[in-house]
Amino acid sequence: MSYQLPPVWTKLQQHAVFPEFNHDERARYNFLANLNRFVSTVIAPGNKLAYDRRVEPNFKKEHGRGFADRFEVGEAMKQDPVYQMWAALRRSTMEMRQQNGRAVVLRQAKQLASKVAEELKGSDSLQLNDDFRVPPYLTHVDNHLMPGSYHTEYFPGDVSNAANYDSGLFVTSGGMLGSLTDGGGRAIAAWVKETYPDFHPTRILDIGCGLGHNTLPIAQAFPEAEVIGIDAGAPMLRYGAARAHALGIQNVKFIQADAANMNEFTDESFDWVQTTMFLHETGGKSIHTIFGEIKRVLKNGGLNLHIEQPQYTPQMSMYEQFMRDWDAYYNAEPYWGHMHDLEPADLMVEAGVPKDKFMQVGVKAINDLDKKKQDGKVTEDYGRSPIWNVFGGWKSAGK
Amino acid sequence: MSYQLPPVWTKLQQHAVFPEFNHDERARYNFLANLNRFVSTVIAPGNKLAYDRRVEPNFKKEHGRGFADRFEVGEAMKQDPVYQMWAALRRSTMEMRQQNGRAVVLRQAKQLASKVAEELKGSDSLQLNDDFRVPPYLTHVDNHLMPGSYHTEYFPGDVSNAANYDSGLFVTSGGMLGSLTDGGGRAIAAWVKETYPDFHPTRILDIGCGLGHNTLPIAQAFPEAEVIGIDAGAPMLRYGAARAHALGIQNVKFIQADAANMNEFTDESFDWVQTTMFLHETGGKSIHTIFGEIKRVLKNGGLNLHIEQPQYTPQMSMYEQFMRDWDAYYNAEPYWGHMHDLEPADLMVEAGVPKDKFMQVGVKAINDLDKKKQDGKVTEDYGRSPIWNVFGGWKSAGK
Amino acid sequence: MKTELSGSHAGGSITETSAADAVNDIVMAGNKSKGGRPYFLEDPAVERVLNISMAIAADLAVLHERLDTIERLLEAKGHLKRAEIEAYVPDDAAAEERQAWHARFSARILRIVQQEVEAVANPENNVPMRTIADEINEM
Amino acid sequence: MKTELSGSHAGGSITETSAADAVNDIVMAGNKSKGGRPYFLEDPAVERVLNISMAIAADLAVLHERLDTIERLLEAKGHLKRAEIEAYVPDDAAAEERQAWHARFSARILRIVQQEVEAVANPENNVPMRTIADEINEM
Repeated sequence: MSYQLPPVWTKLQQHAVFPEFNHDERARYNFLANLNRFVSTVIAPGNKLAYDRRVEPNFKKEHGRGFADRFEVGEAMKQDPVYQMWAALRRSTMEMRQQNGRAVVLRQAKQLASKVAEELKGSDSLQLNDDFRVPPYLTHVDNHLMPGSYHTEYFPGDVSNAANYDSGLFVTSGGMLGSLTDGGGRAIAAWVKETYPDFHPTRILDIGCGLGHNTLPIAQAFPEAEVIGIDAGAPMLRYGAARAHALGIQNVKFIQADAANMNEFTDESFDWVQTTMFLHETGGKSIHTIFGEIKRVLKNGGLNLHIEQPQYTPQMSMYEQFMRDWDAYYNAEPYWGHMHDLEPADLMVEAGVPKDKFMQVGVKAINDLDKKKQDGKVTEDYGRSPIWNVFGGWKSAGK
Repeated sequence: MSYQLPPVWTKLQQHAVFPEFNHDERARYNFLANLNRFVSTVIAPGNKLAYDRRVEPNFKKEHGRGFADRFEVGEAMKQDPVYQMWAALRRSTMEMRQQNGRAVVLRQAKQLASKVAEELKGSDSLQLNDDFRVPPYLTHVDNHLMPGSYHTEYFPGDVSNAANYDSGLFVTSGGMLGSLTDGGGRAIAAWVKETYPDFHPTRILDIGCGLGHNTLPIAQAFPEAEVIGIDAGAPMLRYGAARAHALGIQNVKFIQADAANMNEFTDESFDWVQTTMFLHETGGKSIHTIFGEIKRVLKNGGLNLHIEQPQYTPQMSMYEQFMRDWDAYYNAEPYWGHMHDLEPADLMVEAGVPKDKFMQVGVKAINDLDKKKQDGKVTEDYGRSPIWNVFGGWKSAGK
Repeated sequence: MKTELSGSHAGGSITETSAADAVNDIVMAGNKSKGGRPYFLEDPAVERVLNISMAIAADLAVLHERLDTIERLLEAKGHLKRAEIEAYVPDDAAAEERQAWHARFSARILRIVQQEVEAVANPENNVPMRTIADEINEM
Repeated sequence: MKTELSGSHAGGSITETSAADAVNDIVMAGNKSKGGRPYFLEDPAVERVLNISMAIAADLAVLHERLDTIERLLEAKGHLKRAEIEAYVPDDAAAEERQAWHARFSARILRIVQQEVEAVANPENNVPMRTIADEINEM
């Protein structure tokens, strides 16, 4: 059998505040991971075939020209039965994943909240803010089709949505992010250590840290540093702090803060500001305020990096833009498309990184699972593969 | 979990002539009861939402007026996708229930017939009539989508349809009628005893008694009385008589008779004439003949009561009329709608109850299941909830 | 902080807000996310049925995995070898019972199609219920 | 009394009247009731598929309940604890086998979609059979 199987869900590392899964709940996720694998490796390639062999040729025949943009591609693809079926199935698997995960965490919501509270007893690693206002770009959408998104709590102290997120990403990603879903954080930490062996940050800020799955590897890679993760979602922070504590990681704090108004932090107080898969979940005005805030809190000469999906450039085919845009509309990541139209180098200028110092590299998730689960050709599953674009740079050393 | 679960099917009381259910047949009914519960509590409320938020507003916008009657409501609702899906599912569960129940009883039809014959050996509680003609309103339709309705027998002595009815109502009603499906009879018997403590009937007639599930509680509540149940369906009567015998109830007879022509009974020979969920399964001409016959056989000063669904009155919203009418068309109760348009007080006059003596009360099923299965808010499931309208009165004491 | 305890995701019922101590996990697990749901197939009803079918498939796979677990545990305890299951051949009586199960299963899943055939076979039993209602009103 | 032994409900086959001693329960269980069946979805074919799916769902639930019974009986007899089932984590070899089952299951249920993709990939294998018939007639 040359077909590559995803790892079983039990390879996901269970920490002290992890929700309990019964046998069938685990099996349900195994089914979904396998279904996703089949859909992305056997069915999804039909989209490109349909595009190449009939959608694009038919459009050219009818209009006497090629597609003008990814939206025209979308309108044409919507008529194609292979695309229709793939899209219907993909949406269905994402919705099932949410239902399945929520069914697990909601039935034990009270116990989870207690476990988290117990874990955090006497700890100062969590700082929630009673007056916090969740930014409108978050309340406006349920990212990844997760009802209630990151910020909703169903009762005081609730961590349901965070626990759901923690336990399900392994499925969506087919285990490619590793047993702690930290492949992105591991990759960036390794890349920084290897590329800048003399960089010894003492204070690191991870903006939009969520439950900290990508923050912890950075804290582990830089044990001398104080690492601060900020997020808008109280359930994520609460669960993230407890999870970090349960995993024995001490040099990380979880603070409820608005990336566009980080008045918790003084000017030039961080050596490194990181975001991981965060920018595409902000908003078109806020993103610029956020970059201004990054500039303010980042030390002169400090490092600023962003892990994102590839930007849409004129070099990227319109078909690929359309496929990458899919999640924007159909996986409830609505700012994804607009954000990937921006020029990252311009954003970095706003963060104080001169245009000629802008850098951009590709990184691949580092995961700790069996070697054979990582090897082999990864079928491009636009926006889902564990391969990202990292852009950023070093802030000017000051005047 | 605040979701209310229906009781398992094995809570239904198994008497000596009850059909044997194997493990999977029982499980199939458990599935259906739960499916019905979910459809009626989570999906069905969508109908009212759709009606309030789009169906009625759109109709008003288009026609410049509100709905004229429940039929217009129906035509408009038919276009709504939430209603469409709910209705498709509801119809599907009802048909599945029939298929599942028939599969059980038909595979043991001969054994059931033998058991019933054995039970009735030496008993005079069953009187079938060789020359009986089933009224046309019964042969014209398969009530409740039960193929063959109450009267069809697949071979002489057959009780299949009665056994199917007996074993499946528990599922359709979510157990709300109790372990002997007798919640309606229990309710009326209790109400009569409490309301009229000095009423000591010696002869009671239950018209359209079916398999006697609502007749027996009356016989039990009035052990001094002779209770006679009549019905058109030989399988129902046969099975009902055997069932009563098996349950040890002695003061009840099952007689095959036509309610519109009860020449078996002399004038003014009953103290109490009862019907339970019967009138809406008659016909538009017959119902009046039946009320005339009730007047004839009921003693002067006797009691006449009818358990029915609520009548459609101008006070009932057209939406509710439409929903209550649903079973008329889609659960094969075609006279339901016409019957509920009648004025009950007028019918009672035909039975000899003066208009000023007409009475009408609401009663709720009394069932013997766990307290917690009965409590809590009952979601209105039009025409299915164990809450009925009772109307009737005392016949004039004579000239 | 301002907790968002209201809204469509907070309640067990579809429109109500539930009390904090009454998380109706059965209903809330399936809450809808914000944003109009896109339908990709031309008839949304088809996509709804597809989604129902995929959910059934999911639980069929779950049941298979559960049985696999039981088999492996029984084997580890020496109660039953999986090879015995694979090697099992029913005797005639068992074969008959099993075939009858399959026949009844086919009858259950194709019930509606059978009834369509009966509707053609017996057109007199195929009168619209509205017509029957009016006819019965004259009976 | 006049028994109604004829008509659509009396026979095992769809149009025949059965002998009284031959109740064909498998077919008769699914008999259609009188009256035209209402279809609520715009395309009746979709509603037929829905009904088939719901019947499959029913038997999946039945199978689940059966397995639950078996588990409880095995536990009562001391052969297998249900907690062991819940705690079971497959070793690598078992995990691989189970994942392979899931992969093959996905392949089975999505076969028709896979074949649609193949039809696009290999248009030469997508010629109408009528055309092929005529071509073969020339071979």
